[in-house]
Amino acid sequence: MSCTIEKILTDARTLLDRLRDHDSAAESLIDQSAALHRRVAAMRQAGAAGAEQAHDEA
Amino acid sequence: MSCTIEKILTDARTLLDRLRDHDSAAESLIDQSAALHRRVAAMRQAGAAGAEQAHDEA
Amino acid sequence: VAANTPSMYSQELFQLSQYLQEALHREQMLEQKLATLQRLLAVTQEASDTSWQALIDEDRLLSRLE
Amino acid sequence: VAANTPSMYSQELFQLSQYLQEALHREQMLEQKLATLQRLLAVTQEASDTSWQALIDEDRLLSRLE
Repeated sequence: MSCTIEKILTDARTLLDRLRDHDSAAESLIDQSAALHRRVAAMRQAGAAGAEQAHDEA
Repeated sequence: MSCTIEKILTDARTLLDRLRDHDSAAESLIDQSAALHRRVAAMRQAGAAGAEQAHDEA
Repeated sequence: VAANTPSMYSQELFQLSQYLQEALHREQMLEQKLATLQRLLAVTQEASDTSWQALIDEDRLLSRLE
Repeated sequence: VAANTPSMYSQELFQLSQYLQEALHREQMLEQKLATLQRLLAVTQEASDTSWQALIDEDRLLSRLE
């Protein structure tokens, strides 16, 4: 049975290590989606500026 | 010490329940980001169609 | 009670208890990040609405010129 | 060996072992979804490049007309 407790400890350690890695992966996902948000917001602003200028010239 | 093993079992069960909930949350995130991808792809297509038509009329 | 305590396990149980506490904490941190992602994706989708609507309006206008 | 086996714990240890196996499996499923999210966000960013470049080009053209 001592091999069972050892296996349990190993599994718990593995789980903890994976959770750390994937917590870190989630941090990268936040960076990615923040970059995408900036892109979409910039496109909205550029589109609005173009429309405003076209209106001014009309 | 039996209270320790009970606490450990409770913590393990809690961890498992939370992992299930958050796996489900991650599924929703996939749906959200797929919808965003469709939006951005549609904008690309609509923008290209408009540019093509303006070119044809020029 | 002392007779029921398998002292050769007390070190393992302590370690196990520590791992699980830390795993629960780390899992909560991960969950917070997923919540942040949900909000970011939502505001990004909203931020694209105006541009998308403008492209639809432009498309409708151009198709009337055909 | 049998003398070292605290049989009052064998049921708990079995249950614990089951929970951890299932938690590891579920965590792997979660990780797969995070990997999918990474790819989706990347293709979405790429899909916006053309539109973004067109807006920049249009903006430069319009500023020459001013």
